[in-house]
Amino acid sequence: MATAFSSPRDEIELNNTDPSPPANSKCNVCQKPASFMCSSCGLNGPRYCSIDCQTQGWREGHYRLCKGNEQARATARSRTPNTQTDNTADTAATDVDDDTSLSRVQTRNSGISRFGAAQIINSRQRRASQTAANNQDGNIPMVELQAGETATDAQLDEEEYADELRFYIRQIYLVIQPVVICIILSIFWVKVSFSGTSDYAPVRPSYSIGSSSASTTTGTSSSSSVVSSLTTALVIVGQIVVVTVAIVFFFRKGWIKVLIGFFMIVVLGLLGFMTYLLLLNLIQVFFIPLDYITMVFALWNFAVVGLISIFWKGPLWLQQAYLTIMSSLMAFSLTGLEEWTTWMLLGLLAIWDLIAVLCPFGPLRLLIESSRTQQREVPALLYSVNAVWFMASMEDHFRISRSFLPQNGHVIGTNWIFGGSSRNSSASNLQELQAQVNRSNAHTPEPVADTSTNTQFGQARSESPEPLKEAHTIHNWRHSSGPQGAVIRGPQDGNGFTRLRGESVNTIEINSTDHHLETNPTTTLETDTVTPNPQRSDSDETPPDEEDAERSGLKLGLGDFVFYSVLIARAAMYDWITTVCCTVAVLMGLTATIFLLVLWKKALPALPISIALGVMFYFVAKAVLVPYVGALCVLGMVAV
Amino acid sequence: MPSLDKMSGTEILSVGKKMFYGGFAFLPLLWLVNVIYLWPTLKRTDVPAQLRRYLIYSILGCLAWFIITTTWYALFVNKRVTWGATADRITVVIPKGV
Amino acid sequence: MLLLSLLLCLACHIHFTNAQDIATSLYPYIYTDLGTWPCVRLLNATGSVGCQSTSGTNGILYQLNTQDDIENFNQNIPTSWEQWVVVIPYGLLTPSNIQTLESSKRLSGVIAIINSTATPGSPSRPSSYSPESKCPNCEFGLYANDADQYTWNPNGNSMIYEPINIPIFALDPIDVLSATAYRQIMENLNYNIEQNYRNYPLRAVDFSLFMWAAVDSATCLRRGWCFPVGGSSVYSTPSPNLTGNDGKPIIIVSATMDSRSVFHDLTLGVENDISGMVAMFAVADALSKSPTSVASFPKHIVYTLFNGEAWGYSGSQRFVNDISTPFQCQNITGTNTCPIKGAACTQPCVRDTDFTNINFDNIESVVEFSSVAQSNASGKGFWAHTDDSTTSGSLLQLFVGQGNGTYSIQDAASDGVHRKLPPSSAQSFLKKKRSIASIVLSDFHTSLDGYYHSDYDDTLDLATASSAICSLASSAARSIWLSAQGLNNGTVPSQVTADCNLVASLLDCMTQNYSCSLIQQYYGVNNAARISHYSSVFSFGGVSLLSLFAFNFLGDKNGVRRMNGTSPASCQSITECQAHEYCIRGTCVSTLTRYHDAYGAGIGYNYGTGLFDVIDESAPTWTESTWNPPSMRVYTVTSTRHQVVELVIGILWLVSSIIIVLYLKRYLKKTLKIA
Amino acid sequence: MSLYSFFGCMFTAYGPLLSIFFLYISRDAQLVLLMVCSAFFWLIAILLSSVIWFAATPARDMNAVTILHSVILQELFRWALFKLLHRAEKGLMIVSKNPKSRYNRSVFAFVSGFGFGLTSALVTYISTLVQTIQPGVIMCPSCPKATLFFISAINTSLTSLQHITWMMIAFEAYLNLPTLLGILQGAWVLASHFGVSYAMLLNASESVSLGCVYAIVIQVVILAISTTLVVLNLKKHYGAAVFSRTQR
Repeated sequence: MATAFSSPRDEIELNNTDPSPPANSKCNVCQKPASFMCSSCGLNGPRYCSIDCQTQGWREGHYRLCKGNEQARATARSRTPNTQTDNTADTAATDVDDDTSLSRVQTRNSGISRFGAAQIINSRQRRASQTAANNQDGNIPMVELQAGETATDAQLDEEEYADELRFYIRQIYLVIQPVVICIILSIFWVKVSFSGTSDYAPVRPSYSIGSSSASTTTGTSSSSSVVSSLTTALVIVGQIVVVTVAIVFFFRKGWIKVLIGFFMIVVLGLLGFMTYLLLLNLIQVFFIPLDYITMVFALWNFAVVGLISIFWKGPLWLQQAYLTIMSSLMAFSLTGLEEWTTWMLLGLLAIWDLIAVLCPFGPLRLLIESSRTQQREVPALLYSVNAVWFMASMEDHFRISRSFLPQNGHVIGTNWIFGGSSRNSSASNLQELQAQVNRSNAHTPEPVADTSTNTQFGQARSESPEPLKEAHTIHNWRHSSGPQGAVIRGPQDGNGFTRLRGESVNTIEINSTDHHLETNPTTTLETDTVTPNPQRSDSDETPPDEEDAERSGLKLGLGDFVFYSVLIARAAMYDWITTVCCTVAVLMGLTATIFLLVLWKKALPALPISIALGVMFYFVAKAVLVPYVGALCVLGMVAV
Repeated sequence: MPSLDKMSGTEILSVGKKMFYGGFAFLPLLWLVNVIYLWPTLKRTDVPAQLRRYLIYSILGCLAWFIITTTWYALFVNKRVTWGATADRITVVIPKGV
Repeated sequence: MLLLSLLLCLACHIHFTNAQDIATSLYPYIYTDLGTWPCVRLLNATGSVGCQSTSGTNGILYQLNTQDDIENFNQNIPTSWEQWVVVIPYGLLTPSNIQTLESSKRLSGVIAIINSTATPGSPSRPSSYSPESKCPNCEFGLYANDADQYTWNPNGNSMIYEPINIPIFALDPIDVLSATAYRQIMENLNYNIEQNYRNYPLRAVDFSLFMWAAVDSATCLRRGWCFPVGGSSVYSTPSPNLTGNDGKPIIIVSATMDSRSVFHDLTLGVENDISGMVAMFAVADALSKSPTSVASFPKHIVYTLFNGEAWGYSGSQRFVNDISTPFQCQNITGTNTCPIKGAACTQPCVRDTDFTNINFDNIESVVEFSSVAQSNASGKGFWAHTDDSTTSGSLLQLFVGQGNGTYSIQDAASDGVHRKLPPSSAQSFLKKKRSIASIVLSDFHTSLDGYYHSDYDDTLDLATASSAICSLASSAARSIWLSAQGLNNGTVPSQVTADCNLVASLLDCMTQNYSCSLIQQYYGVNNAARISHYSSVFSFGGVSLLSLFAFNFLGDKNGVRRMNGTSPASCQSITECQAHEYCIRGTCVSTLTRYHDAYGAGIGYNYGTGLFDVIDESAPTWTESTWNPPSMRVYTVTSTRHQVVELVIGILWLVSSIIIVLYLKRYLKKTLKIA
Repeated sequence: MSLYSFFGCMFTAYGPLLSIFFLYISRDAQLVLLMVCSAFFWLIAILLSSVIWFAATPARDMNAVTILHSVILQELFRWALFKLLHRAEKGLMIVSKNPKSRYNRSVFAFVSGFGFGLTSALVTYISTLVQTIQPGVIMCPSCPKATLFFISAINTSLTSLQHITWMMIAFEAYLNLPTLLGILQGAWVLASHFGVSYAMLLNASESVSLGCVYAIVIQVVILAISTTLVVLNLKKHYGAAVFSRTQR
């Protein structure tokens, strides 16, 4: 879904393509006007007009002087011991007071990496021939130095690339955990309430252990009921579409409060009612005598506390527990649908997501546009093809401009599609430019990150739309890239949009203005390539915490959670083998993105893969694998 | 939702206070959350001292509710049969066979 | 890709609909489901009786043949931690035995074998086994308040009044299904015996017999989880113009339609209800052949077949109450919860109001046929029981006089001991009005039939029984013919004689072959060999097979055929006949033959809620619980020791692997700085 | 049966897998993803095999035939997985906790083998395992004193371990494939896989008494041989220092 972001980012690229190279700097090698600088040495390092000049200059001995090289090695060294990739590094950075070179290096790398994703890939491919040798055996700086050519680039590429991968792998992993929990929960609900003794199960298929097989009944009914179930599914999807459009409408109108109110009600109702239904199942299956007084009291507590902890404040684990339980509840209630309806619904929803996000007039896409043009926070609406989805990451809304990007398994898709498209669209030397500038910024002296001054400044600046727009998106972007998904945390409470944005902006503004003050000719470039600094600045001022990483992990969006859980709950209603198959399929869909990334440098959103694989596996397993296993493995006692 | 250590002591106090008063709406669970959520911050120096009082009150209220509900439920489960029709009326799902 | 997969799956799904999940496909390899006849839970005003168990009570099959086996069960079981399901002959199913077995804490279920014909050597039936109480239904009868009631059933062990918390199932190979169940159980039992109950794997059974109702009738009726025990009685009279104020005395000729036993599906009651019912049918047939129509006699004759009598005289008490209390119908339009379609009155909810024509005050005498099959051959002849020799003396004399040689009718009090009436519907009439002359004809003198309300009461010698019943019916018919004319003696026309072939075929139909030719004359029944004579649960407008037959038979005998010219008006269904006519045996018959509701007098229908509830705790309030379909299945089990060994192996395997992994991890960390 | 045998069978079948997963793999995101990927590959293999089985109606109850194509397909997908990982190896290397570790390749092989083993263990046994909660049992046809459930559990456990060793040997083999050594190793993997699968036909045979014992013995022997092979390979690569790791 998040692929929607390819568009804004593309445009930003284009915005920043035109600036003319700085006039007053000459290339160290060929004395032409230089547009590049040694990324490692930064502003006070040598300037070049082209890669060739730089490589020449490198050979001519800059590699001896180049600080970046040492620091790069330092990086390489300092990274190896710590397992927690960048987080621990940053904490280290903060423990060691401020501007020790270590902290700088660390944060720089982490900072660059997110941003540089696209370029790295491109430059990789461009330089495939050269780096091929180095890539084979890890990224040991010495080797590359001996290998000579573009040692710095290659090595930095390696690290940025590694950062990318580590970040995404970590994200996916963080996503997988709650997904698995949610799936297990839904399976449990299903197994319990369809154990036959409950009158309150959402639907009573003729499925019961031992007595009759589900397939016979559904099979007879399937051919006839396909049409009807299709219509049912269409109706449901239609409702979802309407809801989404309405949300977008509200959002464009700017009636955020309405939205929040609406979704609070939805959450309350969901927590209350769905839990009630589930409770009916449980107390009947387990013969629990329960009185209305106790139940109402318990439900009221459960629902209201859930609301508070999701929308306002509460321990993180509690919040995540609520979100997971809620999605499993949603999935459970969706198992009430007739089998074919479920499949149709899953397929249609996956398609609808793609449409809504990818096609130029998809509502979600429009939403992003408007969120950018109106500088209004999009609470991770992207998942919200349905209320639950939205609610899933409502707390975003009250957090400082936190992008939904990093929280979504599909981020990678975004980045790489972006990379690809920009590669095609803009001249490749633009990419080179970007890449260079990254590295250059890596070395810009650290700006004074004084929050108090920043705030007014930021708020003062925060009216100007144009840089704001960039700043804003960059900001998101930075978070999308922040290796630990770190966010600026500051004094804030429920309704602090402007303040939050003010902050989120001003950090950017500060940095960009730093460069202005430095009258750095490449300002325009830097305004969006500046990401490292705020990254560092806020990661300096605030120790990044695991919470945020996890939180971003959970942000896969309960939309996906519910999809997956519905799929697997439905599979669990048949047999354990189908359950296993569908689970593997779903996890694979999540993992596929990372592997496609590693392999072909491009990725697809995880959801359609998962759903498609899951549905396919379900039916193949149901029709063929289950009898196969029954005959060969269970009765034949052969463990293949 | 920022993590607590990013919040100033006064904010934490206000949160604790809000949760405490909110708990009076028959929300002992909120009290419990309040305690679990804010107790670790008591160690911090910048947190006002009243917070501790609020949290302790929350614990007490939570305990009181716990006792009340458990006693009521125990009473209900044991006396259900003898109460007859009225018990059936307030039972959500009458368990079969008992 | 998604669509593709969807289509693909659609295809394969539609083609391979025969797929089964593992559990289903594996099930037949592990379990054998058997047809079951459980003992179920019944409730009354004060509590619950009968069997119940939560699902999944299972145990290893174990055979107990004799009383000693039961006594020594606790010592003989090989292991003291397994659960056992004992297979015992039905005759040993007594409260004390069950208690003994349960006290061992190793009993999880009981299988009672009623007919063990298939296995020679197994113990034969005891001479008498009655699970009834020593004084059946006395608390609801005429003498409920008497100081010393006569115990009519001395060898009753009141098994059916025991609340039992273990499942008890019956085995009785009477048809194909039950024969397979019987064979299965026996084979597996013999396997266990060969293994000496020690060499595992052994064969085990598990039952599920889940009863919804609990506590007592009031509770379960309120929750809607039980229904009143009962059905529909049938009454019929040859006099079509019977009205309440014609001043003619009424002779009630009565019999009982239902019986009772531990296992309701097997309840037959050859002695207890069938013989009396057949006798009454024979009488009705004999009197219908009287040259001068009995309808013209100075007294009315009303035949009554009461249902639910085994449950505190439900049918007779309700009938008596209804005809003795003035009937006023308030038709509630709108919120009308009367389930009967086309009811004559919706509140009270009745099919018809014709019973109001029977004026209780006009009832002069009651003649009832109790068990008369002579199966227990205690001296040929019948006994006439009376409540009071003065009121019913003349009637008694009449009957004794009409008894003929082989099967004489003697006064039960002739031995000087006045035992009053045995358990009978007549008590209900006398309870209302003690001055009614009453006589209960039976083949027992001092104590009830040895198999009273027992599942053993299922066989009879057709020849002797039919001849006995035939002769009794003839003499009774003559007596009634006389008394209906107010005569004490005189010559009865020879036509008034019971048809012995009819009696024989009736007995055959009722006991073994319900779809016999006789019944086929009235309506089509197929493959209903042996029907249960348990009155089952009451439902408005519901009619059991027995009631249906009784209605048709009596209507046929007592009705008047409408003649189109010379030939009777033929019909296929009741729609082709006029109002108040029935289509019986293909002709339109107008008859005063009606059904009457029969359920516990202590239970009333609440027209507001549409539910039954208990209105009188002293009156009979029997209800039967709703239950999940009971199941019994046989399978193989391993010993608990075996299972524990498996568990230990698993834990060891797990722990060792954990240790290895941990060790390797530390090792690698230490030496290689990796992993 | 009862909960006793349920947990007994569960621990027996999944004990090693569980301990390896929770103590080693789950600590590293990358390994988890790698595991999922290889699990997916095994699943595809078995699905294809089952489709073939379904299509070949006459041969359905000939387990020997089924095993044939099932094993071949699994080996094919093992090779495909290797190809895939080989392409991705660079990326994997970078991402791994210690990019320059020489042992990564073995770790990858180990983890993907684990993925194979886990999925096969789940798919082939989990439904049987669920049955053990119910009271009834099936006795093993060849060993009437043991239950089918428990024997299958043992086989499952051993087979999952086999998969790990096979994967490690096979990756080694594919790496130096053109050489004779590689061919031999590959051949061993294929042969032993066939051997194990066919040996387990003894379980269900009424004719061979104590067939299940033979099957288990054969499995253990093969497992031992493969383990030693792995050890030799690792020794060759990393010297004696890593000798012990290969017992996994």
